[in-house]
Amino acid sequence: MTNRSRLHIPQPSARPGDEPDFSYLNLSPAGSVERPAADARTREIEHLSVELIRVLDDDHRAQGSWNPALEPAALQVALRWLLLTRAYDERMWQIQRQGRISFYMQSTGEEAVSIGQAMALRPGDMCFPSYRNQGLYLYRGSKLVDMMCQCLSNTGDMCKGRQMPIMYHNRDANIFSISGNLATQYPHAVGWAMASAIKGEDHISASWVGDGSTAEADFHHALTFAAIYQAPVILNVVNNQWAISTFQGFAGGERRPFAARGLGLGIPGIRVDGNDLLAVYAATTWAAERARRGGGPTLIEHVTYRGGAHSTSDDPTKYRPKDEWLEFPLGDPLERLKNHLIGEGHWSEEEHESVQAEMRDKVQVAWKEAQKQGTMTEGPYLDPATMFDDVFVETPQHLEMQRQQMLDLES
Amino acid sequence: MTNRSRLHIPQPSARPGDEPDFSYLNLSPAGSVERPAADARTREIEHLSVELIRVLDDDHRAQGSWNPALEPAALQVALRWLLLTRAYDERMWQIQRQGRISFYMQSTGEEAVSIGQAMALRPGDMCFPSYRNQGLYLYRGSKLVDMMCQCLSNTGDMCKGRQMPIMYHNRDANIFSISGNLATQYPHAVGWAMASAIKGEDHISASWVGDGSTAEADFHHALTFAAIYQAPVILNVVNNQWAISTFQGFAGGERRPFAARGLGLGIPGIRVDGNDLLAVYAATTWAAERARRGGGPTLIEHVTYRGGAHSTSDDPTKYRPKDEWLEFPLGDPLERLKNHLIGEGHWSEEEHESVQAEMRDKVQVAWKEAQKQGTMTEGPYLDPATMFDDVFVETPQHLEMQRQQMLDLES
Amino acid sequence: MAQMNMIDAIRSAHDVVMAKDPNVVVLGEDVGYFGGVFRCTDGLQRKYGEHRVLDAPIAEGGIIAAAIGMGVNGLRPVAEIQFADYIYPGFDQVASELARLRYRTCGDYFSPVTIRTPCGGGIRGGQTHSQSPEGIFTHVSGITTVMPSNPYDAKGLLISAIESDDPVVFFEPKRIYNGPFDGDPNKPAVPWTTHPKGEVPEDYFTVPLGIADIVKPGSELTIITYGTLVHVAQAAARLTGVDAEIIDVRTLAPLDVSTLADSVCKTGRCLIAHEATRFSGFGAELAATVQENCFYSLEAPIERVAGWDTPYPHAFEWQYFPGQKRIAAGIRKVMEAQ
Amino acid sequence: MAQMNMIDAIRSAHDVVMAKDPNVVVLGEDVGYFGGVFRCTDGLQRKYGEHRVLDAPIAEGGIIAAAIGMGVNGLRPVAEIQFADYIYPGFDQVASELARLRYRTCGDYFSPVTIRTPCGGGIRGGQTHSQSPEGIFTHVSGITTVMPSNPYDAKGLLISAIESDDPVVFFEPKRIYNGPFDGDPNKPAVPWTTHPKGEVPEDYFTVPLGIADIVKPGSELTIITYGTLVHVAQAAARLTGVDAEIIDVRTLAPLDVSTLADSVCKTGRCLIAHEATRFSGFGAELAATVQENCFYSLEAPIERVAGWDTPYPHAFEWQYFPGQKRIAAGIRKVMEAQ
Ligand SMILES: Cc1ncc(C[n+]2csc(CCOP(=O)(O)OP(=O)(O)O)c2C)c(N)n1
Ligand SMILES: Cc1ncc(C[n+]2csc(CCOP(=O)(O)OP(=O)(O)O)c2C)c(N)n1
Ligand SMILES: [Mg+2]
Ligand SMILES: [Mg+2]
Repeated sequence: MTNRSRLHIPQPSARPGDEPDFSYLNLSPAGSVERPAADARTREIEHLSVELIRVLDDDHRAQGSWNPALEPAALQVALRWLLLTRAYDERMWQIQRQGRISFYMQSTGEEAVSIGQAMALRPGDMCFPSYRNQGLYLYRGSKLVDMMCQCLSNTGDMCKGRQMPIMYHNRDANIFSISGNLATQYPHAVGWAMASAIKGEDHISASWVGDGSTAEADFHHALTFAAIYQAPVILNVVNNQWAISTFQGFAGGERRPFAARGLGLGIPGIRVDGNDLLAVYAATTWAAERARRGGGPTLIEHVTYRGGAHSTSDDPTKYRPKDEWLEFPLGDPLERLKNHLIGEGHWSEEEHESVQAEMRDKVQVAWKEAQKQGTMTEGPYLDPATMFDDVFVETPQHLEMQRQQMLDLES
Repeated sequence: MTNRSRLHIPQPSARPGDEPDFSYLNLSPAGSVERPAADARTREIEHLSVELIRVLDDDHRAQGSWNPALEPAALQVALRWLLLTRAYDERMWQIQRQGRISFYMQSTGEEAVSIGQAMALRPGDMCFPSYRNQGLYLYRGSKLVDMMCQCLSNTGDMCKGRQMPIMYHNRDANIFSISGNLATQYPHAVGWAMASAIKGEDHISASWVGDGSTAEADFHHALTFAAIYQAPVILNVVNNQWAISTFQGFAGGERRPFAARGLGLGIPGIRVDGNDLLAVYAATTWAAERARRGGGPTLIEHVTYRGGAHSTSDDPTKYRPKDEWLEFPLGDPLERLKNHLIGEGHWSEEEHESVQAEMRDKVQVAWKEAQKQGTMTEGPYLDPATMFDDVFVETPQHLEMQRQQMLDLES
Repeated sequence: MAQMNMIDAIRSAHDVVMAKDPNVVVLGEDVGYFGGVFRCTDGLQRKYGEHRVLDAPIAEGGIIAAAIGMGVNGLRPVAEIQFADYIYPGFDQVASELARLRYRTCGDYFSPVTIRTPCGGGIRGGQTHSQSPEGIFTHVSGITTVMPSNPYDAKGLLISAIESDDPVVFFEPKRIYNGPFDGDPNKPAVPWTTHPKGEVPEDYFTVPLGIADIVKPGSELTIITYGTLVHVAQAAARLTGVDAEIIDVRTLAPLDVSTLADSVCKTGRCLIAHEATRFSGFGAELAATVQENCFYSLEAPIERVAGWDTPYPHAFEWQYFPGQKRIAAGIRKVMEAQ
Repeated sequence: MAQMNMIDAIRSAHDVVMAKDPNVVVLGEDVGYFGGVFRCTDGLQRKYGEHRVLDAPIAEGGIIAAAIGMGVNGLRPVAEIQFADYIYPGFDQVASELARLRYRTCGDYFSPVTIRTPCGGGIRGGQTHSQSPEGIFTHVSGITTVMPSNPYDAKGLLISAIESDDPVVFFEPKRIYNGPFDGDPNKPAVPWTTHPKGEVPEDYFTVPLGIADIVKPGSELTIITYGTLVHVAQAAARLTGVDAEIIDVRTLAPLDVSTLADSVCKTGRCLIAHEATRFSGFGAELAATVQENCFYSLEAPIERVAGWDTPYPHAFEWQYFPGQKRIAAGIRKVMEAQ
């Protein structure tokens, strides 16, 4: 039967042992795509979903009309955030490997998405992140210590031990809670934006999903509702080429870019070099302006690469070439911004190393601090009795009884 | 708060009391759209999702490269099926109004979709219909009597009284069962087509949903799976302008045609005049050929109008102009085919009336016949004990006990 | 006081809270311009505008998800799912998101969504317009599950539900929208004007969540039920002449255990009735709880009368529906046991 | 005979039926090239080809729906849902379509889909990798719900499930994939080689659906349980010294009532244990059924030991998990009651 099969099975360009091959990626030269007005008619900018908006060229120079012309100081700050994000990821990965937290997920290689977008949004805008947006939390003001405490489920954990590591939230910073269920937050962002419009406020919302998650129903619901009510929302697809073991073709990326997914509903799509912080920032600014002016939703596809394993439970050498990332034509977002700044004379290798060291220190200091609030093996520990709180506003009788039973047993 | 709202609320072009207004419909002149080869590259035929494929022009002449050049005899047969479908709908509506069946849904105004497509498919192809595809059942061989018995839940009911009226199925004719839950059958059709490809068979499948139903998750799943595996399936959206009280803009039809929904996944879309049987037939033939050749799925949007109420439970004068249908620029599919045949000299008013009468007779005869197998008020009745069958292959003990309890109580 | 059927009462509940709180918004399929296929939101869009009473696309999962997002942004959304049979596409959003948001954020985020949905059979709706999926929701920690049995409670409970900061799934037994139904489909329909609970204040009032109602005191047997069957059970009890105490659970979760337990410990006998299929239906939880709390008082096994464990068959509605005969037989069985 | 852990046994079940029946196909997230995140389908794609072991997009609703369509076209699909926590997006397709297709077409159409999914906690998975939603599926008429507790049963039941023309939802307690777990997380992990049910024939064999297994005969008390807790309950019983009869339900629906009832009527005492949250969990149905069938033999209220009625809290896994202590306390409570 197998031999006769006519079913199309998507194939990644390379598997372990093969040479990495990114020839499938459609790359536009930096600066080649024109930036339309933020209120351009969707039909006139459909090409933005196929071409690739890039600002930084191969010589790390900013090119073209999408160049946001950010001040060097702002870019230095951006680079610091990128470095902090990477330092955080690296340390937490190690810490998990040492068995000191139970699980971790890195954003390595994708840091420019979170930082570039965070820079382009306003504090009153609401973010509905996925689990690879740690940069967003950091930029918007989550403290390293608080995030580490969450990963430790210790007494400083904002989730009081109820969520796995990395499932942060930050109400003060207008960042939503991360769910283990993929894509569920995407339509929440749309509902939030609808409410903002209903209230006549000009806050917008933004949400993020991976390429693989676009197959989920919630992706469709989000796009449909956003289009119908013209919700002021930025819907991001972070196309890092891989879900877990399946490449982006298994989410339907073989024939058309993810940025094109909303065109059939009249949602403009922008395909952007996700490893080019300037391009990410510029695209987001454009979409935010459009949304705030009543122009409705924008779908942004960030073309990037998942530099690390899917999570600490994953071994990517089982399903893709070991060194695929090194061959990724859009490179490493940190290197690219660094080289840009150096090229412009606003940065140096020395500064870079010193900031990198500074960030690693920051992380290390925070880790020490976090551990004081408890580790997996040493107290102080959270009180298990709290696990019955917050199921409802007021804890009902049956939960109080269960709490008591639990306490009786533990004692 | 309301006054400040910036939320976009889709508005139909007319509400009760207003003049009907179909200026929003983008109509291409008949014959103006070129028919590409069935293996044309999707990207080169994106315009087919925006323009409207029409064969019959305003003078009822067949025009252009989509003209399937069907033999007059075939068209006469087609017209007979259209007339039978309408006669069936009219009679059953009446019958429901007389209280002799509990519920009914007409396909009035949309008959050409079912008949035109049924003609273009092969018997081995599998159909996953919605509740407005009665023409499909009729054309593929379901007997009027059997369909009426289903609506009567009498002893001849293929569903043994377990389903509401109109929820037919026909295994022999390769037509799936109708579900009360919208759109659930759409991804079934894709799975069926995947299986066909896996088995190396060249049968294809087809499914139908309404404009409103495209908002459901199952629509997204169907398109995503169809695109990824290039399943040999025809996915039809019957855009009859209305769901129940909400117009097609509430399913996202305000900005782009439904035919464009799959473009972002690389699924070609064809927007066709659903009231032009020749155009429907031609588009379906094209899509079927494409699928059979391994070209994967096609999404066909049929632009039509729901001529009647949503169902016997509905009163459309509450939410749309009473005479909106009369102003619908694509007219009535029966009139159009009739006028075409008359214009070509292959039909006459007299023949038309006589066939119409013949069809009404057929329906009447069938209704008499069906009633012999039981009505709502007179036997023979189905045996209620059968309601415990077919929950599982073999009825488990608890259901046998429940059956016994039921019998004890009834006796 | 006014005479209201359940539809009026539900509409009035919306009206009262919408007038009081500008953050209350309504969304659902056909709820806006048209006023809902059962008319429960009729007139609200005209009164409160298209931006507070939103027609929605046909996507139950999307409706619930969007409502969650709105709730996070300070609105108080009331979402209608046109039939309870169509709530499943939104089940993930209810169980994985709505139910857990407060918990997983320790109260930093929550979304006070109320989901209203007509349920139950007896209206010739066949298998996809007759289901009673309430039991499934009661298994989801964090969801308040409600089913009223009369206009007064419908209005009072719905106001409480909308005002609650906990998410509520509010089931409306559509068979009794227009009048109490005693289970006999051959009798002429009776309007709510004949029933004391058809008198409903026009203004704001609440019926508290989480409290069961003793509809009729009695000494020989406790009947625990809710929704349409509250009326059927009363008729069935009359048929048998047994002096039954009849309890309308009203809020299924969190459950008012003590009212149920006190009653059964007093009567020593218990029958549980619901329309939903029996196996793993909510009656199972009721029976398990009652036997646990009243074991030493029970004189007979707890009997469950429920929908048969099949889909709801269109033509055999009245053989399927747990009507007077079946409940009466159950009562006799419990009374005869010793 | 071979030594197999549950993963091996599940993989072997696939292998055996795929070799036997060319219509068996497998689909799911990461099940193909990679062999599944728990390795349950490892090697199958290499052996049977990419067209019979399909990697699927991340859309549980789509996976189940596509499987239904495949089944209608004569294939026999086995769909993996990566975690039971992620099955809800497919719940509508299970409850509204898969479960009812045979019924609504009077047998003209059916789809013999098996849905496999790892469930349960104890692996530090937090609230979204630890759930046990089996009870919900048991309320859906037409679905066979299965949960094995050891490699031998896993293989035999899975072969039966795949070969069944009824749809089956097959829950795999992931905590015991690699070894029986007695509930004590501080003890070193024990492999299946230490357990008699770790011996599994390499070839085709079946364990019939619908039949419970008396894991350990006993006279003083019946413990009804399934999945991981079969092992925990045995340890807990030993702790108490009570001569418990321990029953592994294995097939939750349709339920083997007589095996349960015979046992409880014999012992007169009953404890029910499962990992899922207690309220409206499957234990409710078990308790309701047992009290109905064994009322006159029962000497104590039936006790349920289950997950607390909260989401599964990451850090309090072992306070949440119904472990030895909690079950032992339950046993003592039942034994002391009189
Ligand atoms: C509903 C649901 N299904 C499956 C999973 C398991 N899962 C977690 S991450 C993942 C891959 C997601 O890939 P993608 O969306 O591309 O995001 P990325 O990890 O690449 O950022 C899968 C399948 C889940 N968490 N939720
Ligand atoms: C899942 C689900 N949600 C809601 C309904 C109720 N309902 C039945 S038909 C209908 C409108 C469908 O509109 P459309 O898809 O345009 O099809 P049409 O009736 O116009 O052919 C609605 C909302 C349903 N049957 N199933
Ligand atoms: Mg990815
Ligand atoms: Mg329609």
